[in-house]
Parts: sequence; structure tokens; C-alpha cells
Amino acid sequence: MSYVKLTREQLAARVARDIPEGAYVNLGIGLPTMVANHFAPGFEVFLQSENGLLGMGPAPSKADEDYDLINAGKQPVTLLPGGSFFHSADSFAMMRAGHLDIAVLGALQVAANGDLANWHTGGKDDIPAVGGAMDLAVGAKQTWVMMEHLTKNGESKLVERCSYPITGLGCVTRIYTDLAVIDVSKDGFSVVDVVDGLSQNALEALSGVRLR
Amino acid sequence: MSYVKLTREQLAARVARDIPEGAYVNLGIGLPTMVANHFAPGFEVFLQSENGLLGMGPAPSKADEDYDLINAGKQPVTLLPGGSFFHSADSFAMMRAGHLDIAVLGALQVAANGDLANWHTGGKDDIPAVGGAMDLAVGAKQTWVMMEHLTKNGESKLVERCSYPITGLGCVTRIYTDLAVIDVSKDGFSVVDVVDGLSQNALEALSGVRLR
Amino acid sequence: MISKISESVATALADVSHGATIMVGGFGGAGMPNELIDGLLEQGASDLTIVANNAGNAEFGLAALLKAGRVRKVICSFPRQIDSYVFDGLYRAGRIELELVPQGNLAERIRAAGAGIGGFFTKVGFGTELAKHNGVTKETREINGEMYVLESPIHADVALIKAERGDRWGNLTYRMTARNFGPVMAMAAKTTIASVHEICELGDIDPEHVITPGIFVQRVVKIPRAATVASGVKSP
Amino acid sequence: MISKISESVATALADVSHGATIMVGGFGGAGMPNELIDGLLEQGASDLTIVANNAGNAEFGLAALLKAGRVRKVICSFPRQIDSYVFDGLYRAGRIELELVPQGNLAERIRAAGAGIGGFFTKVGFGTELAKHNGVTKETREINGEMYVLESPIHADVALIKAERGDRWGNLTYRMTARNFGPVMAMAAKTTIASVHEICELGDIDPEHVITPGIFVQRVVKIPRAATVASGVKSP
Repeated sequence: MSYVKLTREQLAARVARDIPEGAYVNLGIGLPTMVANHFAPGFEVFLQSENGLLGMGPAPSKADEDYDLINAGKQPVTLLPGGSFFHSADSFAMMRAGHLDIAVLGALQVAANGDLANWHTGGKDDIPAVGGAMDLAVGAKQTWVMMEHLTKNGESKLVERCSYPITGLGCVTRIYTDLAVIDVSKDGFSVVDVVDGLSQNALEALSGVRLR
Repeated sequence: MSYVKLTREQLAARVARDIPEGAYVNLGIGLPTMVANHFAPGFEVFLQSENGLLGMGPAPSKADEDYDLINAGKQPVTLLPGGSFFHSADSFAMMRAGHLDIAVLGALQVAANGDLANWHTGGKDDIPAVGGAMDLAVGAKQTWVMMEHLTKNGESKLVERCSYPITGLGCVTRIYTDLAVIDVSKDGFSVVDVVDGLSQNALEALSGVRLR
Repeated sequence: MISKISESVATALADVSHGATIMVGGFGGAGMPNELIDGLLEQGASDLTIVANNAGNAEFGLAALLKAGRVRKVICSFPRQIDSYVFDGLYRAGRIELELVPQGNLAERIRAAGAGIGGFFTKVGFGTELAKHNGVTKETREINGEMYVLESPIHADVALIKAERGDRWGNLTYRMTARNFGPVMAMAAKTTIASVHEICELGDIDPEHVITPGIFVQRVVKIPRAATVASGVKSP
Repeated sequence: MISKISESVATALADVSHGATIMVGGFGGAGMPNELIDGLLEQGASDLTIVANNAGNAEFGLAALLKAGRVRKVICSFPRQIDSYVFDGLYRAGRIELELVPQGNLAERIRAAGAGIGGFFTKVGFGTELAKHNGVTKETREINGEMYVLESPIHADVALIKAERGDRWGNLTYRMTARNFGPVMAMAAKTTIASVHEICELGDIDPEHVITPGIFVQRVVKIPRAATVASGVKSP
């Protein structure tokens, strides 16, 4: 039996499908940013960026780029009518007190207990940098992870316990990968969706962790 | 030897005289509010009011009263060009972190150790109300008290220890009364000014506390 | 299409439940959401805890709610006013509970709830009766040679606030000193209901001038403009 | 007449002292006060502690200050960027101290300093390496069934921020996401120096639209307008 991994765009579309209209969402830098491209026109989702804007719109044309109007990845963006600007403490108040419905974050590892590792490999020469990752992981009503299921070396990013430094304890509620959608609860990982052609057993073998 | 107490307007003028240009000042409700009338035209002092304005101007004419633009005493005021509005948490941040240079507050009692009592008589049937008094007493760089020296019953408001409930511990740095100006330091009360015709000994006798 | 506009005050308040903690904006008459309070009076919820700066004036607004026996407890900084006789009477009769909070602690505790803060140390109130809770002195601590009191966040089920303009996403502006507690209360409540005098199109409020971003507001209801009345002072 | 306008960047920065703690606004290029940082480079103060979100890009601004060996310690949330090689090199060589702080803790700790808070409990960072200070786990506490870490305020001697318009009383507005840390840093420093692109008359900024009231600003200096450059991303 053979399977095809979701492309990055397919994965982004899969995540977008689960975001309800009217949700307040922060899309982390990197892969999660792509989710923004997969909402239907007129479907209103409120995108927040921790550097101080709510109601983020699509990327501007090259000619309209303005580096005073950027997202958390420091890329130029636009603001929708009805958007707003605010300072960093107000922005993080939004993020830290459960005002955001969903944070979609990249990950190095997610553990069966919901622990997230995504800010640092802990390598001796690696420069650590955390940004808003811990605030989002802990602060949003729901924290979703969006990542490739396996590392470039074929290791599973789903683990029993994170070996990388932790971003937040027990914070991940759902994982979207190029192979599957997986819920995380106090009972561990449970599979919601698998790509066509991949059995749950095969997924479990690839993942190296128990999947219900 | 006879003496004449300062009138309320004279007392207000005396306080105003000691406020340097450019100072950020909160004038408490009641007597301190009158200080605002005694700055020379063009002399720029920044008046803050805890309900969310900075750059408070004089009272409006009757016709221009707007009860959306009031001071902490809930009286209509005006805003000078260059003034600003802000919410209560921002307003109290100003007050509580030493951004205000001077708070001028009324008092029931001031103790030799700088303790202030001005929010509650503690009487059984009295309705307690504190407003911003504690925030100002503790938060401003300097807390000045402006009051009549004696109660209506002739009791001194300068005391060794406050018998009324405390507003703030050791917070008062200077007292302006209708009889004298008195500094408060760790060495207790020391007289700066006395009204004409009143000796320091006579003031001490009236005050019932040691005055240096 | 998302719209937070409620058709009427009654609709906006329909699900307020008995025993709820309700924040009410306003300082004096400015920012006092009288139309929403009147709606709450009609709506019927009781056993309420009210978080507000004052405790009502004369017999309208909050005072009317108190008079109707609907309020169990008031958390406020300044209940005593020239026309607060309804509160005064209930308080003296032991028929209402009062948690008196210095105004800055009140604002900061409300903001703390809205910002995810579990508690904070403040100098304000140290050594005073207001550093006690139910007669017991709150936790204190020396920090860099100064004494602080640990204060806790104040959360609410509902915030009733008065704003000036709003749009269907819940963005708000305020008018002059009517801003006061509105923005922080909006952050601290599960459901924030804002009355506005004008409902505008998305984008009509310059994004630089939005005071309360829509994320903090669940319902917006338009009320007719009326001049704010004097409150808490001798009648003008 | 009170005027907080400084004639030049050099005048505004003249009294910055060695060993000072300096907050620097900006997130990416937006709100980065490059002209003020360049002025600081010329001014000569060293042994500085820098509080900022990032730790410099390429070899301009903060990175130039770092490269010149003038910075002892950086307190920031995100030093690693595509063009942060100056910081990276100093860090790997053990020639600069780093206090890494989650961005929200950074913003909230700065605000705490500006608001007179002695410390606050936050959930963010609990159970992670960033809940340690010099290798020792910070104080933690269970509040309503959740675990919190006690974080302390960050004060500064000087804040360098970039605003858009200012007046002689120090009132400021910002431009879009260039607002970021400016307003809270202005509150937390003994001396706040703001660059602006336009100096306007008192009252030209609508009092409803003032973002940083003048009380938080000590000096305002006008700089020529230049388009904000990309920063921390692949060159466009």
C-alpha cells in the first residue's frame, strides 16, 4: 500500500478547513503562515500578529510593501478594513489571557502529554530565540501544531517525552502533519485523519509512539 | 500677638507658588483643586486627573459644560491643547510608578512619621470610600498635604500617630495649612513658614506635636 | 460574515445569569452604561456581584439595580457620593456586601484578569485596612527595600461598557473621560457588551485610533445619543 | 514654556552614562530607532545593557553597537535572525551576556516597571528553561489549579524609541506596527528619548489619538523620514 504525503499547501488547506468563521487566530511564523491563503473569500477569520496588529490581510504587491506594516515573521502584510494596531503589552495581553481562540504553531517535537518543543534545539552553538512562542503555546484557548510528521532524518516529531527544551507543558490540543491529524488529550495521541493509503498501524510504526 | 489664618485662596496660592513649571501634578478633590486657579498665565504645569486625562484646563463656562469631560471630583473641566485621554489602568500606571511629580491631597491627619489618613474616619456608620487616594499617596514622587491646620473642634490634624485609618505609610513630604508650611522627614515635622504673627512656639502649642 | 451588532439591549443581555459577576464601566456619569443597566434591571438576573468604580447615584442606573435588591456584593473604590443614598442605606443595614478597593488596584486587578496575570505585587494599600481580605491581611513582601501587597485579578462574566463608536467586528472608540474603565473591563470579561452612539462601517475607525480592538468585545448595541448627566456632584 | 524638543540626536543623548540600561524599541525594522542608536554609537557610552526584542541585524543599528563592543548584556526575546551574525558571533565567543525572555514576559515586565508593579505571576514559561534566572528556577506558585512563575519588572535608565509625530509636551503617535514596544518602554525608563518624523503644534494630535502621553517622554528629536528597511528577513 502506498501513500502520498500532503504538500505544504494541502496541509495548510487542511488546517484552514478546521478554523471556524469568526475565530481569532495567530498563525506562527513559517509553515503556519501559509494557512492564511486557504480561507474562502468573504470567510471572516481574525488574524492576529504579536507585533501589534489584528485583522491581518494578505501579502501586498511588491510595490505596496511597507516595512512598518509587517507580521511576526517580519514580512510585509496588509491590514483589512476593521483591523487595528496596538502596542506589545496589549498584544500579548490578547495572547496570554485566552482571548485568541487558536494558535497554530510549528514544532520540533510534540509529546503524548501535550508538551510542545519548538523554540530551541538546545545545541551548544545554537542561538536560542523564543519570541512569542511560549506566550502563544500557553495563552491561546487552543494550541494547534502544524508540522511535517518526520524530520529530514526520518525521525518522528511525535514523541513520548520531548528531548528538546520545552515551550509549554501540556498545551497542544491538536496536531496537523503531512501524514495525519491527531488529537492530544490526557489519554495521549488519538488519530483523527490519515492520508489515503496509510494505515493507522503504519502511521503508528512511523511515529514510534502509541496512537489510539 | 495676633495672627490671621490664610484664606482658602491664599493657601491655594501658597501651594501653587512651590510647584515648578513643567511639573506633573495631581490635585486631589476638594481644597487641592483650588490650586489650579493660582498659576500665572502661560506658566505650564501638567494637571492629571485619575479618571483619565492629562493637561486639564480651567472649568468651562456653564454653557460649555460636558459631563463626559470631568475631573476626579466629577466636575466639568476643559482640556488644554496638548492634553490627552487614556483609560483607567494607564492613568493609574502614571500615578503608581512615580511618573507624577507631586500629588496634593487633603487630609484628616498627618503623622510625624509621614503617615497620611484621609480616606475614612472609621466611624461605624460612615461609608468608606477611597478612590485614588492610596494610589496617589504612595505613587507620586512627592505627596503634599493641603488642609486646615485644626479641625472644626480645634483639634490638630498634625499628630504623633494617626488615629484614623491610614491611607499610606510615611508618604507625606510636605504639609500646607492655613497656619504654616511644614516639611515631613524621618526626623519628624520641621517648620518652613508660619503665618505672620504666629510664633513657632505658639504653632507648636496649637499643633500638639513637636515641631522643629 | 461576522456581526457582533445586537438588535436591542434586551437581546444583548438575554443570557446574563443569576449570580453573575458584572463589570460596569463609568466614572461619575462619564462612561456609565445606563441603558445597559436599565436593560439588566428588566432582564431580571439577581444575586449579582457588581464591579464598578462607584456604587450608584440617586435612583437611576446602578442605584436602581441596588434598590431592586438584585445585587449581593459591590466591588468598587468610591461608593460614597453626594447622591449614593441607596447604597448607603443598604450598606448600613448590612444588606449588601462591599469590597472596597483602591481605584488603581481596581483598574490593575481588572487589567490583570484581561492580561492573564495570576497576581501582582503593589505598594498601594500596604499597611492599610484595604490590604486585608475578609479581615485577614493579604500576603506582603519586601522588594528592593519597599513593602508590597499581593493582589489578585478580578474576572467577570459580563462587562457592560459605554463607548462612542463601534463596528460589526466590535472595534470601539470612546468619548473623552468616558473612556475610563471601559477598555480594561472589556479585556476582563467573558462577554463584553458595549453600547455605542454610532455604528460605523469596518475601516471607518482608523486602525491607529481603535481604542478597544474587537477581540475584546462580544456584542455592540446602538443607543440614542443623550447628553451625559451630572452624577455624584451637587446638581449643576 | 515647556519644550521637550531636542535640537539634535547628539544633544538628546549627551548624558547617557556608561553602564546604563537602555531600552530600544522596534520589532524587525518597524519602530527601530536607528538614528538614535547611531547617535549612541557616536556618543560613546559603553558597558551597556540593552533591552530590546531583537539583538541587531547585519551591521547597522544595534548590531553596530554590539560590534563596537559597547554592550555587556542583551535582554531580548529573539536574537537569532537571518542576519544577526554580529550577535551570534559574540554570543558563541562568550563575549556577550544574554537574558532570553519570552516576548510577552518581556513586554509585561517592561510595562510592570512603568506601572509600579513589583512583580507578577504568569503562566508563560512555567516548566521551561526560561523560568530560570542564572540557572536557578524562579519562584512558582499554583493559583486556581494552574502553575505560575513570578516575574520581575524591567526598569531602564534610558528608552530609545521611534515614533511618528510628536509635540513639545512629548505626546506621541506611531505608525502601524512600528508602535510595538515604544509605548511600554516609554513608561519604564527614567529618560525616554523619542525620534519623530514630524513635530507638530500642541493640539494637532487629537487628544483621543495620543498613544503615548507626554508624561512618559522626556526628549523628542526630529529625524528625516526614510522608508523603513526590511530587517531580519531575506532581503526583498
